[in-house]
Amino acid sequence: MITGVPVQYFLILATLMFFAGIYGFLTRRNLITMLMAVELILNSVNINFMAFNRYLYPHKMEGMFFSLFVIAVAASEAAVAIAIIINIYRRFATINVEDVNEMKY
Amino acid sequence: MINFSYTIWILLLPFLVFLLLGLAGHKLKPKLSGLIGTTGLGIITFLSYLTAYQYFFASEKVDGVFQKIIAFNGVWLQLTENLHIDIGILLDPISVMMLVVVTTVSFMVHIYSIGYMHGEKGFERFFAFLSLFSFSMLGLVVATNIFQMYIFWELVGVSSYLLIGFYYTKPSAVRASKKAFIVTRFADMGFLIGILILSFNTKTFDFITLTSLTGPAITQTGGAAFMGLSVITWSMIFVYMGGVGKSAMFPFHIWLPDAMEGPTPVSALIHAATMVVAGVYLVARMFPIYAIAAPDALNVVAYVGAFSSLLAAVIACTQTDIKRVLAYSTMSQIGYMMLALGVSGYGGHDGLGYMASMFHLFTHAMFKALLFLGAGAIIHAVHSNYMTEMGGLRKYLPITHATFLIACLTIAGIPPLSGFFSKDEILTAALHHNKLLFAVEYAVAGLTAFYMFRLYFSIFWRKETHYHHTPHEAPLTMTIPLIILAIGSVFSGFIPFSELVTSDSMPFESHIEMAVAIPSVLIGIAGIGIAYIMYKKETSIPDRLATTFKYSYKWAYNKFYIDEVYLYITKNIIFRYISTPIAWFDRHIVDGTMNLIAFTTQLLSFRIRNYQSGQLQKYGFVFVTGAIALAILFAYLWK
Amino acid sequence: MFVLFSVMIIVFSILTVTTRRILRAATYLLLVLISTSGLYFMLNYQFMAAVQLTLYAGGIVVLIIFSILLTSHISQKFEPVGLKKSVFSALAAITGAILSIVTILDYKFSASVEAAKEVDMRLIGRSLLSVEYDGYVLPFEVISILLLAAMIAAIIVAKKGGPSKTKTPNYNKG
Amino acid sequence: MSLETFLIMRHELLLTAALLVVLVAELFSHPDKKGPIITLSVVCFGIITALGFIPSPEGELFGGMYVASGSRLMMKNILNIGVLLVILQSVDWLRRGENSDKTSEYFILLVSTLIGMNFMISSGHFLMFYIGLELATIPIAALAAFDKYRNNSAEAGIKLILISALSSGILLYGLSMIYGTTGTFYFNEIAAVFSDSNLQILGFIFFFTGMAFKISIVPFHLWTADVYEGAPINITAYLSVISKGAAIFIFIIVLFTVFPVIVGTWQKAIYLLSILTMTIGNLFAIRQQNLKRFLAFSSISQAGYILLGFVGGNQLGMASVIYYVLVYIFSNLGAFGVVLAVSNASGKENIDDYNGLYHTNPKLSLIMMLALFSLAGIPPVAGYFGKFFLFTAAAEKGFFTLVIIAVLNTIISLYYYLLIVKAMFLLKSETPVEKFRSTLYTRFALGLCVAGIIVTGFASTLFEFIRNLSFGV
Amino acid sequence: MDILTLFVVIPVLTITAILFVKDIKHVRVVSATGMGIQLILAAVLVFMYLSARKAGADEQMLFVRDYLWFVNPNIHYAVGVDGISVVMIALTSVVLFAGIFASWEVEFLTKEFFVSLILLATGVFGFFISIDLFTMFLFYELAVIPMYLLIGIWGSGPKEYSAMKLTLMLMGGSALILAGLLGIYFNSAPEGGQLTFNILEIAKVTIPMSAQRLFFPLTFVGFGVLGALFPFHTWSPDGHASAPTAVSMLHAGVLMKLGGYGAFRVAIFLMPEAAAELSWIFIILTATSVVYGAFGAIVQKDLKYINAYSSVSHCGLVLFAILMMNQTALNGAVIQMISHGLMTALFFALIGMLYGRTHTRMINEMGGLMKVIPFLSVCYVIAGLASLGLPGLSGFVAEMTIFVGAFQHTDVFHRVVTIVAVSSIVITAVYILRVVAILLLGPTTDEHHEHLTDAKWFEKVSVVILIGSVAGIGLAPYWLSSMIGTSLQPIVVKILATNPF
Repeated sequence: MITGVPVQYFLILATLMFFAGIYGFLTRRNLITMLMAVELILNSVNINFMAFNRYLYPHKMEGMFFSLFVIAVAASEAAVAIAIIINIYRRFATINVEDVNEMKY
Repeated sequence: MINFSYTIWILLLPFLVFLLLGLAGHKLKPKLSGLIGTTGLGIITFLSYLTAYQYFFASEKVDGVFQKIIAFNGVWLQLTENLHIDIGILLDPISVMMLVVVTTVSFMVHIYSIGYMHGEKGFERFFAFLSLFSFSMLGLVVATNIFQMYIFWELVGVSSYLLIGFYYTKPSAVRASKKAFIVTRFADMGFLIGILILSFNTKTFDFITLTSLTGPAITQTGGAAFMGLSVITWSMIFVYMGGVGKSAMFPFHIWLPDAMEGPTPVSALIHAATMVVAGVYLVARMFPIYAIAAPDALNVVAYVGAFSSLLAAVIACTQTDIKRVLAYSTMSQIGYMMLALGVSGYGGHDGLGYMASMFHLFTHAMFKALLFLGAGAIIHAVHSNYMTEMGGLRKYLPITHATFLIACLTIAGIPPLSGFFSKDEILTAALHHNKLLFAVEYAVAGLTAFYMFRLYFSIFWRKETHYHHTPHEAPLTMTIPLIILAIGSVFSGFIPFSELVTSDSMPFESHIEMAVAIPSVLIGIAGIGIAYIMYKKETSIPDRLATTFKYSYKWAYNKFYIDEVYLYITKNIIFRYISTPIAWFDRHIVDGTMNLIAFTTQLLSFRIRNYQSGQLQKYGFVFVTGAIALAILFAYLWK
Repeated sequence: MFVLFSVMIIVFSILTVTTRRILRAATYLLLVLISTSGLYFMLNYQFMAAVQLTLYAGGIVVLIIFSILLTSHISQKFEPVGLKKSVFSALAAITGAILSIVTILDYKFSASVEAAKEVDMRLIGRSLLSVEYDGYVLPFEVISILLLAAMIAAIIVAKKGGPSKTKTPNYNKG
Repeated sequence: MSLETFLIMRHELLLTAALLVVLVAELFSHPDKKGPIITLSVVCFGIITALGFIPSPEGELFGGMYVASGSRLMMKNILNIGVLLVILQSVDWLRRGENSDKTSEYFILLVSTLIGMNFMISSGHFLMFYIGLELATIPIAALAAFDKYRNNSAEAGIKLILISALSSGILLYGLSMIYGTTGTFYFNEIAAVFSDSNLQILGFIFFFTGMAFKISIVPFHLWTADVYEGAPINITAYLSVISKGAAIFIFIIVLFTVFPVIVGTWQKAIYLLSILTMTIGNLFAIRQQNLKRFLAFSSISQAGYILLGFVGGNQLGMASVIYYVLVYIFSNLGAFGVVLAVSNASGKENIDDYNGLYHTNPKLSLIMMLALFSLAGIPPVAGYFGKFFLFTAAAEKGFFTLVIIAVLNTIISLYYYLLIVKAMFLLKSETPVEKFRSTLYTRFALGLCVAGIIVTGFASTLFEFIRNLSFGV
Repeated sequence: MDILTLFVVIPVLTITAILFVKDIKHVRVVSATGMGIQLILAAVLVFMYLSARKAGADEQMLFVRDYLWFVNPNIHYAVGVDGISVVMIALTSVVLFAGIFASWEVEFLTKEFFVSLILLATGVFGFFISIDLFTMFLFYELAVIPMYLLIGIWGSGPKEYSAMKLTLMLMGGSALILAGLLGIYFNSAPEGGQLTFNILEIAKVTIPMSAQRLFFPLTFVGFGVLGALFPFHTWSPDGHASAPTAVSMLHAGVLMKLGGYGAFRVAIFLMPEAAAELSWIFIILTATSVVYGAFGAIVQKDLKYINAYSSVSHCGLVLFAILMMNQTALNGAVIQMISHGLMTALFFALIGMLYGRTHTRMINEMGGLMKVIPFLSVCYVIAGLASLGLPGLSGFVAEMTIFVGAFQHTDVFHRVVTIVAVSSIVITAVYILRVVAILLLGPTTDEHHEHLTDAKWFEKVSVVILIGSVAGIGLAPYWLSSMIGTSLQPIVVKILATNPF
């Protein structure tokens, strides 16, 4: 418990981070940076869980465990995504998301 | 009480003959089919005579009134609790009289046709149609209720259609048949509407109930319903519309002259003697209602009749096709009958017009059938319809000539031939009712005499035209009917009609009114005289007259352009301005709307394709904005 | 401390998504993750902080950097983002952020009355292996399947070559 | 682990076992001969599907994280049937040269996603739910990118994984708010304390979008078409049927059990989105030429119809949703089966290529027609019954406007389904698909589909069974 | 198995049998046999029905069988017939039997053709025997869908377009019906209790007025689309023009009757209050249909278009009569359905036969056929006369019953509209005679047509059956009318109980 810092601050921090991630996801052209934006998003969510757990429900550890598993999932997600990105690079010779649009309409 | 149940055979027999000839006719020898048809009709004729005899002379009258006898009646179709269409046989003076007329003329025509139609393709078909017509006409005549009458009315119409179009490969015949059917059909629509209105107000179709003096039609007439006329009046006017169509009254007369495209026996039977008087018969049948409950409608009858008779007589003076002259003459004579009904009152001597009308109907049937059959014999001999191509035929066709002359004299109203008597009664009735109409009829009488003798002189006298091969008298099968009908024309005037057929079925005394009769005879003779001067020899008077009254002549010759008006209405208005636009509207607007919906969907589908751009980040953008929008919507706006 | 971490997090987050050099982006991301673990320390979740540092900062970011090295030039600079795209995205992000923050501030959080549980490794271990209420053995098992599957998936997708080198004809014409 | 636990969890356990068996078999198999592995997998999966029907007790395991109930069991069984069909259908595809080195991986990934779905369906806790969801998504992305030598496949993979990451991020954010306001992840505990404050609704909506993404609800559907088109056909089938079906199942469970308090909110949301979904899906489907893409949009609009069952929040609704998914599995897999068979034989995937198919391959065309009619809801095939019950469920709550919009939408969908029927039956082609004969597996699978399409509708006991296991808000 | 279910089972068995037959000739024979049995069965049913009534059975529906199907939405497979359904079934059997013979020479995909045709018939039979709205609707859609293939594969002209349009419009109609049915279902127990799809059960309650106002138009328009209600009739010209002979016969002859029958059985019978209140709108629409269709037919050049528009007119009359909501008009509506079914089937059969010989349907490309092919021509004339309402043929009976019935309405508006509708008899005459004159009469215009052959035996079978039925009804309508009338009693009682007029 950090004295003087209400839980809302954490939440605002996480929210800003979250939407920074969203912004990144929507604007970065490089597939890998998009992936990084996703990591930002997941990270911000983790902050939320942790802060809630600590501030509001400190007698249980659900938030913390959730964060733990989110990290694990994020790792596997990143692994697969990077594998696919590498494949994309082989096929398209670029990892610019705007060029990966053979299928549309 | 005499059992009249055998009269059912009068209906059944021609129908059976029709079925036999219609279904198996092409397998029979033509002669055999002709024989079957004629024999069948012979039997019916006999039965009709028997009926007439029994009805008029052997059955009991109650209080001197001829009873209406239902010889047979069966429900054909139940419509509502009260309304049901029956098929039955009603015997009363006029129906029995009509039975005689129809069967007689029909029988004559059958015999005549065996000769006339000899060797024609479709001989058996012809007799089948004749049987069908006889069946329909007889059914119409003996109808016990107005709907039965309508049924047979339609059947008569279709038989007429079939017979006019008998020479179906001839375009003019096809056109004529079509025209006849459609014009009468239009009139029949009026009839049907009349029936609907009448039955709605009276809850019955039955003639006996309808015409009963205590019946709903007469007692519950009610006040003015629409445009100052009562419901019953309207219904009777509509019903009369059917009669106008069938009887070729103005303005529905245009089909009749064209109908002459049919074989001549058909013209004689249908378009002269029997079917065309159905309208008269209809009015007579409903007469009590007209006379008591709907006098306005009766006036319509009178004026329409008078006008038609005048119009037709004028046109007849200018036509050169002999059958057309006869057709207009028919129209004119029927106008007479209508007028007679129109000026008649109900009951006793007031009903003189009624009686006269029926009387004239009877005599007219005889002499007009005779005229047509005579014309048939002439055409048969000359192979032309136009009197300009005839002349001096009296020595080639003696029998025809004699009978034709008798007929002409009869129609001209020369005593003591039958036409004189019946016409005289009509004039008398008109005189007592309406002087104007009386005057018109006098004029028509003169015109009639004139054009008939114009015809007669042009055909049988005048200069002899050069014929390709010498005309010769028709075979016996054709001349015998001529002779029989001539006898009928001569003597039928002596039948005491006023004791048999009257408006209230109660006999009354009638006598010749000399004040009317003598001038009418004189006018007739005058007409003959003028015709004699103009057409006995080859003169230039007709041509000069025609040039003097150029426009009137032209108008009359062209039948006052009524045909053209109709043509305009049908061709332009119905086809061009109603149907074509409707068809266009349907294809382009109604269907177009449906297609438009489909097209809009397609277009919309095309327009929104850019949302599926293949750009992952745009997808993400939509995703995120969607989520945010939903959140705003449901967290704040629409909670 | 909180202010420091939060400023770092926010600044580096924004830098991550705006910098035009890819490797710098990765570095900024690393910094964000590290500062986050600092936050976890502050919150007294040492275990999580450690996990964050090792797994996240250590594992994932390294993975990312590897892939960057595989697919890009280090010095590669991005073309600037299209204006329309960035404005709209920013608009969406800002709207979302404002919405969330307003909503969060609107809500009255009520702290639990129960006593806080001291989070030590033993407790974590026990919870992780417990089959009782608030035990996490099942997710633990399942996540192992996930990791296995992800591994296989990554290998199968990224693996080069194979028996047939022939490119299958591309039938699809969108 | 007691026998009862085993019985309750047998789907997941058996699948895990199968996964391991295949893995082991892979180790011992000859690299060039994958036939035995295919047979082994099919047999294994057949057995699992059959075992799934053994009745089992209801109950909660792991302190309520794992919930077993009749309806969830049934959902799993339904998915099993679908997966069995997919596996049967993909045998031909797997035998193609370029896939022969990935046979066992294919099965492993497929089965692992199924395990994820099963856990997701059985979850009583959002952590289980989340992990299940991810387990059901991540390997699919790899599967979508399975055809490594096709650009489209790779594109499909990256699109799927990135957008799903975004979606799960948003979902998690929503979940964090739900957690923050309720203090728990257990379904039943959340349901007890949930209210309709703005933050909770915000959290719910974010959670909702994550689910909507899985079910491809407009406007969260945009990935669908591209991924469906790019992925190998059997994966597309899997995505459109199994993955979507699982998401629908858990979604309805979550909505009905966790969020009954805010039923008004999600009713409105689903009302709105279902109209959007079916309309947009239909509008896009009209113009498609590629059959996979076409079926993608068709499946989007199907999702819109399915939402009709949600909207009432009633027992009939839930029953009809489950029932419809079952019907949809047979119908859509029937259609995909034909597309896959034709594609394997000729490489043709466009609607034009199907011109005159009836004259060369009448049976396939008939199956396709049946499947499409079932999708369109034409009697007497099962789709008709399914749609009817969905509409009935919505009408029961008085949503007649929605029903009318939906039935009008079925007209549009009938139009494009008929386009394919038209191509197969009415049109003629210079170069039709050659006459061919598929393998026993494919024919068996298609036979099952046809049987399903025909029988499911008439078998009222089936619907009754589902209905008795369903519940309302 | 009860006799009614047999009507569905026999076609299904026939289809199965066809599937197992190899030879094209045998396909025809099997179809003809199956449908012959069906025809006999229909005759048996008529006989059974009449004798049951005579024996004093006075329930509304006879031979009722009810099997619970889906327990919860309370869906039953319930069948039962009254006089109306019986005659409709008889009509279907006759037209179908004739249709089989009319399509004797289908060469292309013969097996599939007969399967689709009989499948369609299955739907129609099922529809007429159902008294449960669910099964009724099921069969209804079942009947509509095979049309797509039948027109699309075996049709002519812009067949794909027509088939699509027809199917979509009809399914659009059925979409509305579906919504209407659900509405009825959920209002079938306004005072609590088990909701039901059973028509007889629903008829016992009064559906709340607010619901009726919504669902009556839905149901009526929905069925009206199939009954060619203006302005939803445009599928009819295109569809008929493109359809093969037997399909046109069956479609115009039978399928369009589903619309009228449904509008009457479902819309009017179950929701008479709203019907009475809203009928004026539809009366105007249907009266427009009647006149408009007839006018539309006048200027058409394609025989099938003429007949399609004529069908719009005649079927409009059916709906018109139904809306009049009195016993006589309803009676007329049913007779008109049968009559139109028979004669329009006859028309389409003849047109098909003409087309088979001359390879054109444009009337101005033909002429004077009477001389060449007298049998067909005479039959055409008879069909035409039936269509224009000649006494002695069925059209007259139907039209007169309708007109008289409609005119008995106490409301002036209804009577005036009736007069408008009456005018159609003239317009009908115009277009019928126009066709007859151009097509059959006059000299033969095309020398290629001078050596056409007249009807073959199977064509004669087809035509004679239909003409026989048309004439039979026309000559002796009493038994038919009274059979229908008896069955209408309970319906009319329900309708009149609420009728403000």
